[in-house]
Order: sequence, then C-alpha cells, then structure tokens
Amino acid sequence: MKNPISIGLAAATCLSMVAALFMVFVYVPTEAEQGIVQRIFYFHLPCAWVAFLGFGIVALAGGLYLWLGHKVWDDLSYAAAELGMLFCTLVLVTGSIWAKPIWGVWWTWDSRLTTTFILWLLYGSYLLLRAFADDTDGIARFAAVLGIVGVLDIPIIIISVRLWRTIHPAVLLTRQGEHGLQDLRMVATLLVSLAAFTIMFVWLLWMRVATLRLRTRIVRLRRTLALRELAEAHR
Amino acid sequence: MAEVVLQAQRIAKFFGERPVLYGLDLTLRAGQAAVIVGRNGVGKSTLIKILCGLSPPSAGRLWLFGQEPRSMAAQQFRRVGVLLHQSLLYPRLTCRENMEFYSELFAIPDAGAHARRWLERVGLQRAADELVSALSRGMEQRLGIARAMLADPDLILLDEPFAAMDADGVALVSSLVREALAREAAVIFTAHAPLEIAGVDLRMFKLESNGLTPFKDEGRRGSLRNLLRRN
Amino acid sequence: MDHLGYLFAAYSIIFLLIGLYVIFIGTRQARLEREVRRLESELRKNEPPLAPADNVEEIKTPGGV
Amino acid sequence: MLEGFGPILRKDLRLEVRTGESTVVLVSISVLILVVMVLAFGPAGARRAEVAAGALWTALIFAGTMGATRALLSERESGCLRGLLLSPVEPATIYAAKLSVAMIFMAQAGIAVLVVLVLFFNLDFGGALLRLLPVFLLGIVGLAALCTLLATVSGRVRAGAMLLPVMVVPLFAPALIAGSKASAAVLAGQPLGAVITWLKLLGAFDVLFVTAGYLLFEHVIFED
Repeated sequence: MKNPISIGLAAATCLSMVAALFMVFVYVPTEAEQGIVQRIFYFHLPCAWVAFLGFGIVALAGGLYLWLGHKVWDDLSYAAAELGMLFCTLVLVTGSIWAKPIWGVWWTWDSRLTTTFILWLLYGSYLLLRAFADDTDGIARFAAVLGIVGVLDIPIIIISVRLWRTIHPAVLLTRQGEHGLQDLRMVATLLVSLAAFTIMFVWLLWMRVATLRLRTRIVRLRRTLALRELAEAHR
Repeated sequence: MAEVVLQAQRIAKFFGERPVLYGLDLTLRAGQAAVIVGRNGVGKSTLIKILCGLSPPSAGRLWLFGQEPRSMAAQQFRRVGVLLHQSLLYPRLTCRENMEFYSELFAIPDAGAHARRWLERVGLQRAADELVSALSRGMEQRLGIARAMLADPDLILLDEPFAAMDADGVALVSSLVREALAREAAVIFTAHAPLEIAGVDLRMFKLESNGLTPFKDEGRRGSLRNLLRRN
Repeated sequence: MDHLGYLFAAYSIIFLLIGLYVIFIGTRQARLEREVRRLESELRKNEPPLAPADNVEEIKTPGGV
Repeated sequence: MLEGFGPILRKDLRLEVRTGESTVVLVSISVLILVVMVLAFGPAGARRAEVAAGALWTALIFAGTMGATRALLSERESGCLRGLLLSPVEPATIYAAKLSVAMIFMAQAGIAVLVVLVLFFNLDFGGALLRLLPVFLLGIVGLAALCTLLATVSGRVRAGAMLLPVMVVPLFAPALIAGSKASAAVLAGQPLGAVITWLKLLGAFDVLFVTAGYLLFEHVIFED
C-alpha cells in the first residue's frame, strides 16, 4: 500500500471526491420537481457505472486467465467482483432511499431496479462460489467461466426485463437522468462525480489486487518452507 | 534410439500448500518398461494422474509424444492407455457393455467382437453379462486393465495393476506387459513393493516423500532419471 | 417537503460502506504483510537455501489435458 | 467432430432404462413442486393462466438443476469421467452428450408436469398445449445447456449441490421471464405469433448458452 502509485491514487480519489461533494451540495442548483433528494442521483449513477465496469473487468480478466493462465488475472477478476458487489449494493440502497420520498415505496419492480437486482444476484453467486471453494487452481477457472457467462447474459437480462415491464408508470420517467438534467451545472456535477468514482474504483481495485497478490506470495513461501522441512527431515 | 514417448521435467505437485511431488524428471522411450515403487500415500497415484495428462502439475513440464498434454488433440489420447486407482468402469453396466462402450469411444471397428476378444483375453468371458458392481475386486481390476489396453496404446500407465490379483492375474498382467513391449509400447506402472516380471527388462524407481530416486543401478542405464533438485 | 434526511442517509451509507471496505482491505493487507515478513525470516533462518518453489505459481497452466 | 457423442448418449440412456432412477426422482419432485404451487395459490389462483405458467416454470427450473446433476452423476461413479477425458473424445462432445441427456431428463419431468398442469388448472388438451410445446422446448434447451455447464462446477465444490440453483437462477432469469410470459399468453388462448418476441428471446438465450457451454466446458471439466 505504501508504493507511489497507491498513494497517488488515494490522493486523486480524495481530491476528486471533495470536488464532487462540493459540486453536489454547494454548486449545483436544486432540481425543481423532486427537490433536494434528486441530489442522490449524482452519486447513484456513478455507483451504477462502476458496478457495470466491475462486471466488464470480471469477464475480461477471467478470459485472460483462461487464455494465459497467470494468477494475476484471477486476482484482478476476484477483486473486481468484490468491488462490483459493493457498488451494486450501493446502487440498490441509494435507489431505494431515493424512491421512498419520490414514489412513496422503497422498492418497485421497475426495469432498471429489476435488472440491477439480477446483476446483484449474479455478483452474489460468483462471490459465493469463491467463498465455498478451497483455494485450488480449479476455482479460478470455475469463477472465470461463471464470470464470462454472467456478462454475456447481461444484454439478454436487460432486454427481457425491459420487455417484461413495457409500461412505465409516468413518475418513473423523471427518474431517468436525462429528464432531470436541464441545467448545464447538473451535467458538470454528474461528470465530476463519474470521474471521482472511476478514480476511486481504480484505487480500491489496486489495493485489493495487492492483498490478493500477497496471499499468493504467502502460499508460495509456505510451499518453499514445506519443501525445506521435507528435505531436512530426510537428511 | 527409440522415440521418446514420455518426458517429464522438474514436475512438482502441491495440494494447497502441501507438497506431494517435486523436482521429478522422467524420460521413457518406446519399448521401455518402468515400475515406480513406493509406500501408500507417497504420491504414486498422483504421479500417474499427472503423467497421463489428466491433472496438470503445479510446476514443471510434461510431454507425451513430444507434445504438451494441454495442446494435444483429443485424438492423440488413442495412443495412451491408463488404469487409475479407480477402474473407470460403469458399475451398473455389464462387463461386455463396458468394453463395448469404450471400444466405440475409441472408434474401434466392430466393437462387439473387439470387446469379446478382450473379455476372453483377460479370462472374463463367463462373467461377460454380469454387472461390474457384482465383480470381485480382482476381476474388476482385470477388466480395468483390459479397458486401458483395448486400443493397443503406445503408452500404458497402470496404477497398482497387481493389487488384489491372484497368481493367474499376475501372470496375465505380466504377459500383457510383455506383449505391449514387444510391439514397442512404453509401459510404466506403480507397485507398493519391488517386483520383477520374467523376461522384462524392468527399471525400478523408488518414490519417497522427497521425490523419485533410482532403486537399483539406475544411474548406469540412464534411461529414466530423477533429479531431486538438491542432489 | 423536507427530504434532507433521505439525502443524508444516502450519502452516509455510501461513505460508510466504502469506508468499511477500505478498513477491511487495510487490516487484511497489514495482516498479510506481517505473515510474509514472518515467513521470510523463517526462510532466512533455515540455511542453506534449497529447492525454492518460486516458479510454482508463475508457470502454472490452467486446464489439464 | 462429434465422434463419441452417440456412444455416450446410448450408454446413459441404457443406464437410465435399467434403473429408472432419474426419471422417478425428477418426475416426482417436479410434480410435487407443482402441487405445492397450486396449494399455495389456492383454488382461485388455480384458474389463472399466469399462475399455471409460473408453476410450470418453477417446476422446470428445479427439474433442470436436478436433471443436469443426475446426467453428470453417472460419470462420477468409479471416476468414469476420467475415462471419458482419457479417451479420444473432445471435451465439447462430452458436453454435447451430457447436455442431451440432461435435456431428455428435463423433458420427461416437463411432460409429467404439463399433464398434471392440464388436470389441475382445467386446461384443454390440444390447441393450447400444442402451442406451448415450442415455448417449452426452447426453454429446456437453454436451461439444460446452462445447468450442464454449471453442474460440472458445482460437482467439484463443497456444498455444490446447494450452490447450483444459486448460480443458475440469476443467469436463467431472462429465459424464466420470457418462458413464463409466453406460456401464460399461450395458455390464455393467444396464438404463437403474439409471443414471437419472447420466443426470439428464448432462442437468443439458447444460442448463447449452448455456444458458451460448448466453448467453455473444457475449462471446467479437468481437475487439478
């Protein structure tokens, strides 16, 4: 954690996050229709974006692991899944908190909510698979396959859920970002938040991969030690 | 020199953090036979699984017929015959059905006649229509060996082929090994105690918890070689 | 229409969860680093160095046959 | 390309005809699930097409996970899967064969469920049922493909039997939506043309998972 890249990422995260918070709470004007809760949106959407980004990395790194066989790809895939789960949870929670005052309910089977929820379940099953398995080479391949299949499934999930809920209640329309962003300052705030979350995602990913690499290194050291003990015992 | 059928280079295998095999070198040419002797739990079965390409080693490299198992086409496995610790037979199919199934899988023409020949060869013609689950351990072992050899493979790996065998069974396996060697196949098998097969120039290796070491005067022959890295 | 509570809840949950995750990574990192140092000192104790398994992870190939 | 497909399929069917285990287990459990659904929804619910469709697909998804598990089970006895891997048969062919076996198991359970469904929900034998057939077939192809791929994974993991539905359900969600919507529409008397979008979606799902399974199977079938 004490290397310059990590420190640089941490600093960039802090700076951009402070800037984003300033813009959300001070700079941006309050949205007319929904009032103050609409400000949740500026962090809600970036959470969704990095959750999606996480999925992409899970599949990409999984594919690279199957292709090249280097453990670092597996570590990257695992770290991205954990982060994806974290941000997917945040999307659902902040969405719920936003929905309550605006729609009067915590949860509704709107197409976006449903899709996000299914993606959350996908992340959940991936992490459960990894939690259940012993730490062998096999699990890395299984997780890679599940991750790839999961990502390929996403477009079909989105389409099916959209068709499932073809008729949107009118109130849902205002929820969609485009409709709420009449002001240029709102767009600017959203962009800064997106950047802040992306940087934070990269930073967290970097740190998590570092701990997973350490775990690999420990296994290697333990193996070396075990070999020595054997050789010693045999002498 | 005959073709190198199997070559293993600095093979190591870990289960988690526990080393099972390591620093293992092995070269086997066509027409050669080798036996790996070791106590129970020393890693013989694991070694056979690695050498047949079923289980990838944690480190080191393996070539079968000059190719790494991972890049071998499935068709190449026609040339490899394996008996593992398990018989690889379907307990709820009869002996004949098992042999016919595997003959078809290996795309052998006239699978029925081929299966019948092999059942006779291993002395199971009278048990042909019995379910494998009803066989005695020794009979199942005979059928398992027949299964391993049914496509006349060029490389034969047998895990404890003499286990649970009576005197007839031992003679049968010995003659099968002799035949295989006569047609220039390479044979490698494991045993828990040193043994000899009449008329076979058998190279013996001892597998110990620290690797594979030459059992007799192996250094002189040099066909099979182990280098524990520290030696 | 005072929805300040909701806004506050949303933002605090975001920072709470991310903060907890950072703490989780940090403690784990510290623990693993301690373990690495311990193992390395143990390795140095056991002279002479022999049979390093340092190639074990790197040339591993996924898949079997 | 599919050398070895026939023998594996024949062998599995012979085993199944001999013991009948999978058929009995799958048919009874999926019919039981249907009964549970009917009891839970009550007599009023049991007259609605959506409830019938929902019950059908709930029963199918469990039959799917069990069918795939059972199709692979015959290979786990005495390590026979290793026998297949050590034969000159491509892993993808093993996948195709196991997928077909799983599909046959599922279809048996599905047909039993359909018969019971018709009785319990007072549906007409004939027209509606005939139109349901393509929906049903498209559904089980994708389900079998998905379950066969993941049952291989769950078979190698601790608590895998419990993990299989956890992995299958979210991935199967789109086909579940499409399948139950299309079934409900068809059972309510609409023609197949009205549900063509759902059929297309099911088709896309099938193509995706059959292809993915075919290509990825070799990565989950080998051991460490």
